[in-house]
Amino acid sequence: MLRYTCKRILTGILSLFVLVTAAFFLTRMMPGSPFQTGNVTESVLESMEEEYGLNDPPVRQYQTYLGNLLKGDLGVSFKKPGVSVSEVIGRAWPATASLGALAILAAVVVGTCLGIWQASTKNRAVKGGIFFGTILGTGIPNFVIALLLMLCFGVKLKLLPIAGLKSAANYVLPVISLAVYPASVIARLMQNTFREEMSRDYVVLAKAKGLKWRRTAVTHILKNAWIPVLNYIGPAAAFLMTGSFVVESVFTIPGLGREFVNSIANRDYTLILGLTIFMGVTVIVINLLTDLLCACLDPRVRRAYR
Amino acid sequence: MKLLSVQDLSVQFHDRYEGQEAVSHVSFEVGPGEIVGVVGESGSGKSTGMHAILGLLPKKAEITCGSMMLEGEDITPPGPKGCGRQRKEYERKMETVRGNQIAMVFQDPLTYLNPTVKIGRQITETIRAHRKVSHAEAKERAVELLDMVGIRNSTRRMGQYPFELSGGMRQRVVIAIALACEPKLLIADEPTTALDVTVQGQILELLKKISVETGTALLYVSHDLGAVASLCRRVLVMQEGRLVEEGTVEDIFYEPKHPYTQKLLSQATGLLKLPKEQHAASILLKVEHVSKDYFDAGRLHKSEKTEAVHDVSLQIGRGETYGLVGESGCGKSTLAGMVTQMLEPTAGKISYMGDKTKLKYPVQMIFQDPYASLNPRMCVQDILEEPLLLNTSDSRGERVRKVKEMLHLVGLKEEDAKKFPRAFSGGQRQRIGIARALILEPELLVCDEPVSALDVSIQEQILCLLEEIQEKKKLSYFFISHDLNVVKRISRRMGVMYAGSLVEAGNTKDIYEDPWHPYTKALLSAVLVPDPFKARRKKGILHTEEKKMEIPLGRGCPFAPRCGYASDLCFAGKPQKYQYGEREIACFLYSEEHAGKRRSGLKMTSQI
Amino acid sequence: MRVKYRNKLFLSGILLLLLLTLLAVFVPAFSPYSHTGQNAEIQNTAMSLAHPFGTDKFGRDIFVRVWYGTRISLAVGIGSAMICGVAGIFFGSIAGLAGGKTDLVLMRAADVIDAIPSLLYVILITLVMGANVGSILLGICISGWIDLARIVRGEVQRLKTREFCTAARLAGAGAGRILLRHLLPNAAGPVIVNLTFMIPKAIFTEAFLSFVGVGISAPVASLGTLIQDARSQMQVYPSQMLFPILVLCILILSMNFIGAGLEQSVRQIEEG
Amino acid sequence: GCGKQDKNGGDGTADKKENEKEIVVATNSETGGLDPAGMIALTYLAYSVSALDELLTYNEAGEIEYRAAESYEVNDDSTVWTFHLRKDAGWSDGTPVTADDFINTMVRSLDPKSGNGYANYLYPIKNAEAIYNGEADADSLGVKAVDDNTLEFTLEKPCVYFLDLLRLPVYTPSCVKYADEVGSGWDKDPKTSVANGPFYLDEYVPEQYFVLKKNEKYWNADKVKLDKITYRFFDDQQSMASAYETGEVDVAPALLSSVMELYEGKDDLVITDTIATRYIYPNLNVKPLDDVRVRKAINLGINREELCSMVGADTEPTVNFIAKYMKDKQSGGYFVDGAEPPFEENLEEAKKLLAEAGYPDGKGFPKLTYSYPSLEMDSDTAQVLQEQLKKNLNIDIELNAQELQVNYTERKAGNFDLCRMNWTADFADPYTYLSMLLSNGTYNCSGIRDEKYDALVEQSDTEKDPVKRAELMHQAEQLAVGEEFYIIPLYSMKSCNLIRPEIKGITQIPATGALEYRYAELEE
Ligand SMILES: Nc1ncnc2c1ncn2[C@@H]1O[C@H](COP(=O)(O)OP(=O)(O)OP(=O)(O)O)[C@@H](O)[C@H]1O
Ligand SMILES: Nc1ncnc2c1ncn2[C@@H]1O[C@H](COP(=O)(O)OP(=O)(O)OP(=O)(O)O)[C@@H](O)[C@H]1O
Ligand SMILES: [Mg+2]
Ligand SMILES: [Mg+2]
Repeated sequence: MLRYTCKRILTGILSLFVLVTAAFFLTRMMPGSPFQTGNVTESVLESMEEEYGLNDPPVRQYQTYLGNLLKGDLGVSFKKPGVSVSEVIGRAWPATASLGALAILAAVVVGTCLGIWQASTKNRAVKGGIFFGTILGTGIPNFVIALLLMLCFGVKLKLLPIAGLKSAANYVLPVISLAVYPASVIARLMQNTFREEMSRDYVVLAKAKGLKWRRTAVTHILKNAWIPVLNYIGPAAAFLMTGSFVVESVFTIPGLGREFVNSIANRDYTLILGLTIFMGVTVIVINLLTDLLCACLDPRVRRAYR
Repeated sequence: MKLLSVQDLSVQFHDRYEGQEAVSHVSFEVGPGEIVGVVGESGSGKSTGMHAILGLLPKKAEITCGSMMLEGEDITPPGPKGCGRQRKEYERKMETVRGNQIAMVFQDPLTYLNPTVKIGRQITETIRAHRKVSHAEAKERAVELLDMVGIRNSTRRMGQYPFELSGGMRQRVVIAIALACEPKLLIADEPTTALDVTVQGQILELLKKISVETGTALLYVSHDLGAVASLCRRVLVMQEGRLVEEGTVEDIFYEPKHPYTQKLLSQATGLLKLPKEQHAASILLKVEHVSKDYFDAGRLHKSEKTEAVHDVSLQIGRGETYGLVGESGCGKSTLAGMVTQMLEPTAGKISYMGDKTKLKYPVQMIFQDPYASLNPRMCVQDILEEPLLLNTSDSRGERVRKVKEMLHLVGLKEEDAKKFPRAFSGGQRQRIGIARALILEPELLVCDEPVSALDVSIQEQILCLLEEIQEKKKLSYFFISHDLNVVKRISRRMGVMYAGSLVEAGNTKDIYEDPWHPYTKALLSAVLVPDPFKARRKKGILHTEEKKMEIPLGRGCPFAPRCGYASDLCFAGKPQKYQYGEREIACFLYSEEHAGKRRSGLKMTSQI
Repeated sequence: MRVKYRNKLFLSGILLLLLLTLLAVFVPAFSPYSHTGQNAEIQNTAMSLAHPFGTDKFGRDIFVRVWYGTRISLAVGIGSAMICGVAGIFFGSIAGLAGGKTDLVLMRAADVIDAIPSLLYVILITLVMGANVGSILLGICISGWIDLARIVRGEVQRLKTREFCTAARLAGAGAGRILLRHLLPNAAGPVIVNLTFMIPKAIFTEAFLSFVGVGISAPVASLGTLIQDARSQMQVYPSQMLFPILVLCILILSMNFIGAGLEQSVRQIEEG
Repeated sequence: GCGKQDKNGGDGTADKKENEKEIVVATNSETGGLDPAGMIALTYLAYSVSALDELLTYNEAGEIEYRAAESYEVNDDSTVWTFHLRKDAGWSDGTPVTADDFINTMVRSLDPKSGNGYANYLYPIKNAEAIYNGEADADSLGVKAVDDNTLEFTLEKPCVYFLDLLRLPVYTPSCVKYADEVGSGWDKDPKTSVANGPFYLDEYVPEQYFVLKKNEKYWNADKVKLDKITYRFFDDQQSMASAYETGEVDVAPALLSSVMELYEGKDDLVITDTIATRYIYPNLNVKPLDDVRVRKAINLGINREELCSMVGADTEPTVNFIAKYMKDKQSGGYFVDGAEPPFEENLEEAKKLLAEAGYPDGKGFPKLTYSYPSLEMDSDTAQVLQEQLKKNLNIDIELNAQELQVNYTERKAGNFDLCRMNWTADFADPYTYLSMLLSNGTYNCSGIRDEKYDALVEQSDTEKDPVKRAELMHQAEQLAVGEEFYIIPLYSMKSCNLIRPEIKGITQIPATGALEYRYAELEE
């Protein structure tokens, strides 16, 4: 297991390198210049590009970038004078991470509960209700949910604030809009696997042992049912932790997603790269964790890893 | 007062024909401390009936029951028209009954153990569900239980997952779980089918002991009449869902009234006949010095090695049946896996006919675990058709015909072809597995406990079928079983395995008449005969207390700790294989120096 | 895998989808209005007989536009689900079956592709190929298959140690057959669920692109862009936003019905 | 009633004293720094309005309002301008404002590395252009601090609109003590970012908000009624409007036109004029746009009334290049009203012209591409134009929505057939428009080379008689728009703002039409 983990970390670093390379050249392939804002003269443009080393051949730029990266230096933003990329990330990440973490937590808790409830209840109304609820949850686009929530609870009822992330109340709407989709997906996956696991024989043994239904569900069925669900949660968490542009922009939250889309729009190369690398690391780390967690839950998978 | 009384129990599955209930109007009683045997052919509703007592049947099963009383307490399950509240109440009541007052040992060990939960946990949680004890105490009790059911190294085993144990070990874990809370009634649904005789003996002994000491009553479901004869006082005989006969052991065994019971008994004794003459023309399979190591999924620290098979050599001739016996966990299935080339040997070589020509069809195998070896998403027709589809150029019609024929041969109905594995009883599934392996008529067929889940009548039928096909098509069988009767019945030559090594090999007849190796002796002496008188008289098997000294891996004779004849030599080094005519043996008792004492030319006989 | 076509959910899903598809095909073809035709006299009108969904601020008939948009959303959703589904199952099962180095390489490659935010791809591709259905499909599919691949891989890994796979191998089944007949049917539940999620996801992604400004270019509109365009007027003319949302929801509902129906019949088959 | 919303927690500021008068203003999301010599973007513009005092400015009535300066003198040929700074003016940390502070900004802006896009507005000053191009020494700049309170500009040539330029960032002061370098971060640090205006920077939270507090040391502090202005960043106008509705902001400027309908008849809605024109550059290097008849046909063939009715209630059709709402200081009316409109829409004529050019009823007219940034308003405009040109002239155009950055770059490189353009006045003189079409103009990217036009503009540049000058400028516009049809003017815009009715005294900056809050009041 330890060896496997080390191996995974090493390959993770390798894939990170590939990621940096790919991202670097991808960003340079985009047309448009970071310094072109519409009221800038040719000479300014040139001197700025000179200043930031954009006139060098791309391979040279790449070498310099990689060299700096190895020193842990992500460079300075092209569009925010005097602000380093790490500063931007350091500023945006807490907002995104806190939202993302809350959302994924809410999604997992609500999704799992609904899924189990739907799978184990005999009440047809509850079953159908959850079924339709989850289908709706996966059927309405993210930004529509965000807008509707904002309209309803913010603008019309004036119950909750809709902009920024100052107080706890600010978190409610964005977290809901972020969590609805993953929660519905988790509920459906969970319902599906849970039902499948419920018909397994080991559940009969657990029952025969006199375990309470709830206990059986938690220690036996859930453990098995979690595995496919976990395979979804991993990427979903990675996605949420790297920021959702839509929700962040609707609720005016200074997070990574918004930063990223803006940086692309601004062609702020260092910032795009820095954010991509950061998101890449997050994705890779979360995938690693998911795999390890799967291996933890399922000894058969663990065995396959050696 | 009776411990358990069941009146008029019927169970019907929706998808069965009208009027053909899986269990139909069954009534019986069990007294405190009484051991009652339940026998009957496979699919006769034994398991279903037992499940019904504990309320474990799936929702689609319709249970109707006059009354069911446990020590005067009403545990009648609500009928199909019972309302939700009744059901809830029943479930609540049963939570305290299950595992605590009535415990159950299931037929199939792998699927009944949760694959992702450590077995230690699966035992302790039972204890903690009913007793207010700490984790540590529960653990202690679990270790004790594992020791009791004869699992060595119990502390280490506690941390393992079900798939890391052999079939027999899993079965013993299930028994340990059932015994955890010292229930008043233990329902054992074929608890020893997956076990070799020595362990079976131990388990039977254990069950008997528990029953005597704690006054636990026992409902013992089995098709092994020998075991029933030795263990039970009273016997219920079931056929097609009905209770056809009931009486004391003696009554049933000596004066069976119902024709079905009579047939059953005659077949059981019929098993004792000898195999037809087999002619091994040329060598088909050659196994040379193969070993197989498993690496335990250890935690973060160094992984541990299990030597499942150690330096085994054997040969199987064309048209011959080679039997392999040995206690559970000794590496039989692993060896079978290597013979079928599903597992890669760590060392050694396996070759077919000197590898000069390829086999016409691949080696086929009948799997030990009938539940896990059938794809739940394929219907029987598809399962049976697959080998044909892949290896022959038969037309679809031809294949359907062959499948039909095969189903018929193994005693299943034509309509079963459209059903999915879930709808079959254990024995029926086993027969599907057999049908799948036979349908290709391969040159070599590996049978890993092919009849362990079957009742004697079907057993006999299957064995006859195997012989018949062998005669016609000159097939070779590598026949694995822990049932010595079965091996004796079918194989001409056999090997005895212990802890990964082949300890004795030779002609089946010779070995049965004159076992040499101490382990073989122990095995044979443990065989139960379907005769209550003889069976009961039989002394407990030669149980030398296991010497608690652990032998270092790879050093010493593996049997030494259990062997009554072990000397220091046995602990110091592994005995070689000594060959005397057709007999091969790995025991120092038969080493050169022992043998050398005798004048050459003298016939070697048992040294003990 | 034989599907029971009698399954109610599946059937209603198919019927709904069929209905939507028919509407999407025939309404723009036979309507007296075109999806681009403007009319300054009937800006922002409410529902009427002539314009069942009203008109937008250009005086265009929303009814026609919605069904035209359904065409595009359907194309993007189903197209990408198909491409991603095939790719995901293919790579996931190869990684799961082969294990070891192949698995490592494939999954790490997937990590890299996945780690680069898809927006980057889409922007690049739309810049190179123009903002049309094809480039959006391509952009979505570059990284869209990865989730499914992970799920398939996990399931295959879990299932391939089961004994029935060994049995099939013994019967001479090759990796392909084991995969198709034994592993995938048993993994069908999660895979189908995931596939049905993929369609809405693609439709959402396409809508999201218009949110960022790199979506399908006007005056052609998908359901997503219609919703997005109506956003600025949502408080004044909520119906302009409501109708595309409604159709989108029904569309996705039908997909989900089909998925859930398939799932149910798979389970029914298994339970016999 | 602006402290009330605090219960929502939406307000960006932490502590708040009783009776503190505060307004929360929504502003576009953060771009650029606050250094007047650095890369200028929206954030600076919002900040400088309340925090920096330029030398002098024009008020809404077109009168001069002295700010950092208390008087000025100019020599006869308008080449030497001397400004006398207020003696009592100080930075918010107490440092007096000196002439050097103004020179500081100018010198730093003239370093191309600063990335300042307004440096070319310093070119009227002697040697500025040479310094910028590295051909002259920074010391030779024609600005002199005669003493601490006297600032003297020496110009290259007469410049009649010089006073109008003074509100541009490059002419505002930056404190010598702190403002050392562009990009050093001094501008967003409340400790070093001092202000000489009525408010100073108290807190700056990137991407979220910044807080301005009343500058008690301001020379005109008595007139300043607010204690605090909080600017909150918003990504889009939709969110701003919503935040206004939930009470999280008190002022939401420059909203979408749909709020007009939503707030019709309510006091909150304040419509202001924006000094801007949206127009299209036809690329003169592309056939058939090199033919003046074709350009004219397109110009005459567009129905601007209909266009505006569809694009939004905040647009007003215009056929002028110079912004419709730009005031003429002389007459006090709108400048463009001083002459006949350059042309009138006429469909018949357009069709005839098109036929003359060889495309009767649009036959054989090649498919042109219209490039525009993918903003809602431009996208709407494009769709209407496409439809109109098809319907009116049977001309097909292809729409090419581009990301903003791409649009800028492609436009600059001249890679387009038709390209949308928008120009918001930098200063309150028509020259800001006319200079765009000069042969050497920075924004002239469609290949306009017209010596006659260049000469006319040149002439107006030095003409000191306002009436004659206006005449010249009208002529120039008539030439470029009404005769040669170098551009296709579409509409000018109004701005919809939501302002709490209890806030009074918000004024407008004449040059751009932007709101100014320095003398705003909060009524109880
Ligand atoms: N879940 C089920 N659905 C439908 N039919 C079932 C189901 N389980 C069992 N049956 C049917 O009920 C009958 C009795 O099955 P049961 O498992 O009780 O047999 P058994 O006596 O235990 O046989 P064996 O000795 O082979 O285990 C069989 O014919 C079987 O086909
Ligand atoms: N996959 C595995 N990983 C680790 N150890 C294994 C594995 N499979 C089997 N073993 C170990 O190898 C040994 C031999 O197992 P095997 O299944 O061959 O026994 P068996 O003779 O078939 O027993 P039974 O009769 O009970 O089926 C056991 O100790 C078992 O714990
Ligand atoms: Mg059974
Ligand atoms: Mg075995």
